[in-house]
Amino acid sequence: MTQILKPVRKALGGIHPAYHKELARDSAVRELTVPKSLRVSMAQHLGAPAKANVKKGDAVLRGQKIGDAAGFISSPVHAPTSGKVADVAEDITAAGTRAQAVVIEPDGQDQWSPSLPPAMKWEEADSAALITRVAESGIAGMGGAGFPTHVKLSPPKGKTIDTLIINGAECEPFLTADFRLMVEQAGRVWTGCRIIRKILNARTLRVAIEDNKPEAIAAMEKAMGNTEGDTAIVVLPTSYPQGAEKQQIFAITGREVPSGGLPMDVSAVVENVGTAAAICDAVVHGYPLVERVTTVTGKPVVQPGNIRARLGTSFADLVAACGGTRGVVAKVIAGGPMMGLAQFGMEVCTTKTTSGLLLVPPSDVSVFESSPCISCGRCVDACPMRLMPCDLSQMLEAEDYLGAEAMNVLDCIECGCCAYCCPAHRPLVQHMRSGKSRAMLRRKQQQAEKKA
Amino acid sequence: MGPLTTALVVFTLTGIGCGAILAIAARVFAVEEDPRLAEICAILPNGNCGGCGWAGCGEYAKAILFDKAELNLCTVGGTETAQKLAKYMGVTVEVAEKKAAIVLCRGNAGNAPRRFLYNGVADCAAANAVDGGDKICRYGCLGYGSCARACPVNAISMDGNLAMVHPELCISCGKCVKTCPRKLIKLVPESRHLHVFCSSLDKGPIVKKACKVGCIACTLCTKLAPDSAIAMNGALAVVDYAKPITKEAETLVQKCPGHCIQQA
Amino acid sequence: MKEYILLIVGAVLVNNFVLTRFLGICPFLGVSKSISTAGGMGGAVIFVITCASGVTWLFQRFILDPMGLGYLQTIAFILVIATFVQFVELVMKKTTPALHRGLGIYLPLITTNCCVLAVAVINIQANYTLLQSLAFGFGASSGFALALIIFTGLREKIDRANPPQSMRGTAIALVTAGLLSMAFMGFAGLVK
Amino acid sequence: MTDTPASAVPAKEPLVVVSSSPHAHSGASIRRIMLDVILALTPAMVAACWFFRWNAVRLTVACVISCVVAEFVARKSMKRDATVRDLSAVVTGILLAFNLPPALPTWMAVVGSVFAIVVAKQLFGGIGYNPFNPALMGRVLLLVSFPVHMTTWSTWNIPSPAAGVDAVTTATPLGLLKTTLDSTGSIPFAFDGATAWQFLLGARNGCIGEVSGLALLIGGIYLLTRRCIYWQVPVMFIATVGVFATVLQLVDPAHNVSPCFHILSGGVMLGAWFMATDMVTSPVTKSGMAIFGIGCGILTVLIRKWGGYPEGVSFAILIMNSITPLINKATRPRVFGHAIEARK
Repeated sequence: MTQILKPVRKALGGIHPAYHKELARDSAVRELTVPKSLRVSMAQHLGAPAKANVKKGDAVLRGQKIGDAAGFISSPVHAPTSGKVADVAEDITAAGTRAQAVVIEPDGQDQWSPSLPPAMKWEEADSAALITRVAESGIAGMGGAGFPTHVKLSPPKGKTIDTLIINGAECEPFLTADFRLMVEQAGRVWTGCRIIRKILNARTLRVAIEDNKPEAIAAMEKAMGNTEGDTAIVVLPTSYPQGAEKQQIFAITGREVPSGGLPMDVSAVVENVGTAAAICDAVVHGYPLVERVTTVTGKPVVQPGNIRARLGTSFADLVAACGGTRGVVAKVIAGGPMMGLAQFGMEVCTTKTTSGLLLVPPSDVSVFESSPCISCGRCVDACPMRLMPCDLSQMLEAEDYLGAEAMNVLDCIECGCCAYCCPAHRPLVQHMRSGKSRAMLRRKQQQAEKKA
Repeated sequence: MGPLTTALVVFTLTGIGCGAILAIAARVFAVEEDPRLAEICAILPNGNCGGCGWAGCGEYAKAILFDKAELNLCTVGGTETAQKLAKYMGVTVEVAEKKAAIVLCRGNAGNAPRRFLYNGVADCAAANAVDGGDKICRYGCLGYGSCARACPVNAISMDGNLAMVHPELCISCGKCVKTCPRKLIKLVPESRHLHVFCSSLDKGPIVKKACKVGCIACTLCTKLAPDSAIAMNGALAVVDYAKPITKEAETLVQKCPGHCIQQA
Repeated sequence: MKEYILLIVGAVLVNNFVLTRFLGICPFLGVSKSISTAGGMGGAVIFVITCASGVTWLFQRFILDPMGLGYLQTIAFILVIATFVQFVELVMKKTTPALHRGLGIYLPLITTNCCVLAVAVINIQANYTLLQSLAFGFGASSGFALALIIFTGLREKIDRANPPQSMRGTAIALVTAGLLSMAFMGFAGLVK
Repeated sequence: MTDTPASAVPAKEPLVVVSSSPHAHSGASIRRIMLDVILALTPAMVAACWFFRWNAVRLTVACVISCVVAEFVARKSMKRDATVRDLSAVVTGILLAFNLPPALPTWMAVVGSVFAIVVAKQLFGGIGYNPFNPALMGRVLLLVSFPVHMTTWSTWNIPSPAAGVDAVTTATPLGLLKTTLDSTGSIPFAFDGATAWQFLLGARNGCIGEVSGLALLIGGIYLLTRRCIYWQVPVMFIATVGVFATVLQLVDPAHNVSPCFHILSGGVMLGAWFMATDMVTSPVTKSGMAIFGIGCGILTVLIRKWGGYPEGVSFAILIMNSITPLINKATRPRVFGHAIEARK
């Protein structure tokens, strides 16, 4: 039987927000019919956006590559369905920036491209071939950050990975996409886990799930069956941000990722369950990443649920598939309420990182005015990075960017715990962001000066 | 000896003694100093008022010499000292025409509508980072006044969500230019009054939707202006301040269909 | 021994030079911008005052008193203290240039810091012995350093505060110093 | 609520709100915290009204009204937005009143309130910016300005060393202890279990809000359960007073009273639960809070035992307030992932 373990370290800081997972947790994943138009952004991941290799008028087939990776930290993009390219134009992204997007008018055939790579026998393939397949399939971290997966899976020489953590914590309130995936398709997730483990040659494999998801734990346990090697499910106590990479590694292995470092600096890699499932598809069936499970939820949504949507589906289409809305929508959030990005409307389209779409009614939107810090210390207590958000935000308010950098503003993971519990309603995370961007800018300038 | 003589003798001897101690100490503990330091100190008023921001004239002299501090910070000495310092440091005082900052946008609350309600830090850079800023126009002034706060002489006022520079107060330090996240502020010769008050690189139809005052790239002005003193930069007309525009100015203002060419 | 400890505690807490006698306010406000400079200044003041109280005591005892020149005490002490501070500055410049740079103008200002003269004069007035003078000088200057360091911490908080325009800067710093001295009144009577 | 067709969702609706993450909030607010503090002070207020009747009502009402009015006028005259609604002025008013002797003239209470709000708080920019606890500043101002009025108490039955013969005094237990120790060198009363019980309930002389330890304890526990305060400050404060007093009694039992007396008399309970825990003027880190509590405890007993004033809680807290920024600096937590070498 599969071992079930407890975390070795207690979480640092953290909060217990209202989860509201009941809205969508019992709704099985639904397939969304291909909408009338798809706008596939080339900036689906962190790093350099892909370069479109099709032009207006071209015919594309499902799974055909329409954007080439632009460099190592980048990922290709594939056509989510068959049809005609209606336009290649600049489009707004969920982050508010602009990037090239390929607009596809589906032909309704949804025909797979004949040039898909063949299925692989992963047990026999070597890791280089597997990594190439992952890279070619355009897989990027599906937890939210969207770091190209092949980069994570190819540690530089001299770094060995001994622990692979599959992240099914889904600590963001409201979101249930990963939960449904584990419950319904545990087998796919488990195959993906084993493929990643093979690539990394990791001795230890841990599947991390929060204890508020017993069904997912049971499903994964069943799928994993009689495991071999050092494999276990780790049941994390429910708290936010348990799903954050550094915090999860700390909870499960007791290792602290050094400041400014990557998980591989402590010989660990964390992959989201969605990513594992996508890797399974790519390797076992040869399907590139053209769709994902996303949660459409919030009180104004008539039938909140989890939807398997093609990349490029607009948010409006997602909401329509869930029965539309009732009442006024005062806030549209791509992602969860803690780290999601607020949108100005529903024109933005689904990408590989869209873990959810949350609509908020006016009664739950707090339009606040912040007051001065009353040094209550709640943010210091809640910060999982052990920063002092209260001091940092006051420094940044006074535009003391150097002082903030000296107090490690760059270590902030923007999880939002501080702002969540601040009784003065201070926009702490926003302060941190501006401090971080200033600090990054200054470092870049310094490096440029050094070179010159 | 009378008391007066005693006092005199004692104090003379003490004075000599103290002087001797210091003289010897100065020899023994001598530190080689940059001779220029003393010379810069000589130029400064030596009132040690601290008005420059350093603790005394000596510190300011050090800052000038080693940290490239600005030369015009001495409030007591004023311009005279600044000029002397410039001469000593071998910096040629620029005789270029005085420049003033100008905000090349007229998208105030009435002209440029918003696309969402922003709730957060009232700072332009921060607002710009939240879903790309709350104005429909992605090039226009956000109106959160970061430039006004950066201005050391309070020459920028916020007028209906739009920054306005008062050229008579501007000292053309360029701090606002660096602060503006949308790079709307330019330093232009003070004598020039005709500007294209738009910085949008978007095409005409998009600009029209975004703002009542905006360059729609009709290129009319480039034809009207003499010697291509206004040229197109993509979809935006830009004034070339090296070339004069005199009598055509009024026609330009009247003819501009986007109403963005105006006399300041 | 107990007598000396009481003397020092009294000078540090009960009759703190800055907070209850209001002496040495200039460096108190001037050097309270960063903890490291405040610490350096505190150290310098402790050193200067302790030594100066010894030197002036000796000067009074062996030169002024025998000569009957007690009435010239003030001038004589200023002369001695000035020489001493200049001497310390020269030594510091050579040996610890970083600290010298940090203290900047305030080191020469110790010369005119009324604390130094006050300690010297009080030593004579209270008929302290040489050892008592040294202890009192040490206590008084430690009190100055303590107040300076506490105030530097507060200063950081005040600098981020939001007083009305007319109260910014030194004005609010002085108000804070006043409140701090009210808090220190709690030590009154600690040493009888 | 009416259902709208999905197609009508985006454009026609009023503008949506866009802000930086997080989009969820715990619902905590300064007003809610202050409300909790006021609720927590209610038992003590009831006790005050029971013991001091009209005087307690008079002082509390005078202080609260003058604090609120002072806050309102100060904000108005500085042309800043009104902050009366956050209730912090009300809390300051109640706490100041609780720190006054019952017979204090009303006008003095008003002077203290105005000083607390205007000088100790609004001059620094209002709530969040004040380095010292305003209520305590108000009390200390009154104490140094009107020492006679501030030390005039009502009458109280002294538990006599010779059982059964009670005497009546107009001093507080601490004041009586100090004066008797100074003049005769002996402890004026026996402090046994019954007296301790009497002290806990509040049948003794003192400021109107500080007499009933039990009522204050109930309020403090309420604040703890509401997570308005952390346990470090009050527990460490009271524990330090207890330990210090125990040590003193062990060393010299003839001139020192039991630690129980020190904890239950004077303003220790009020100070530890309500004044030292003032968020603005106490440290933000937990270790800092513990240091703060220990410092308050040590200074309190130090001043009580050797100082000129019989009671040292106010001064102790104010002195610790002044070094709060330094404590914050010294107890800054080690940031996650720092001081660890990257594995090569």
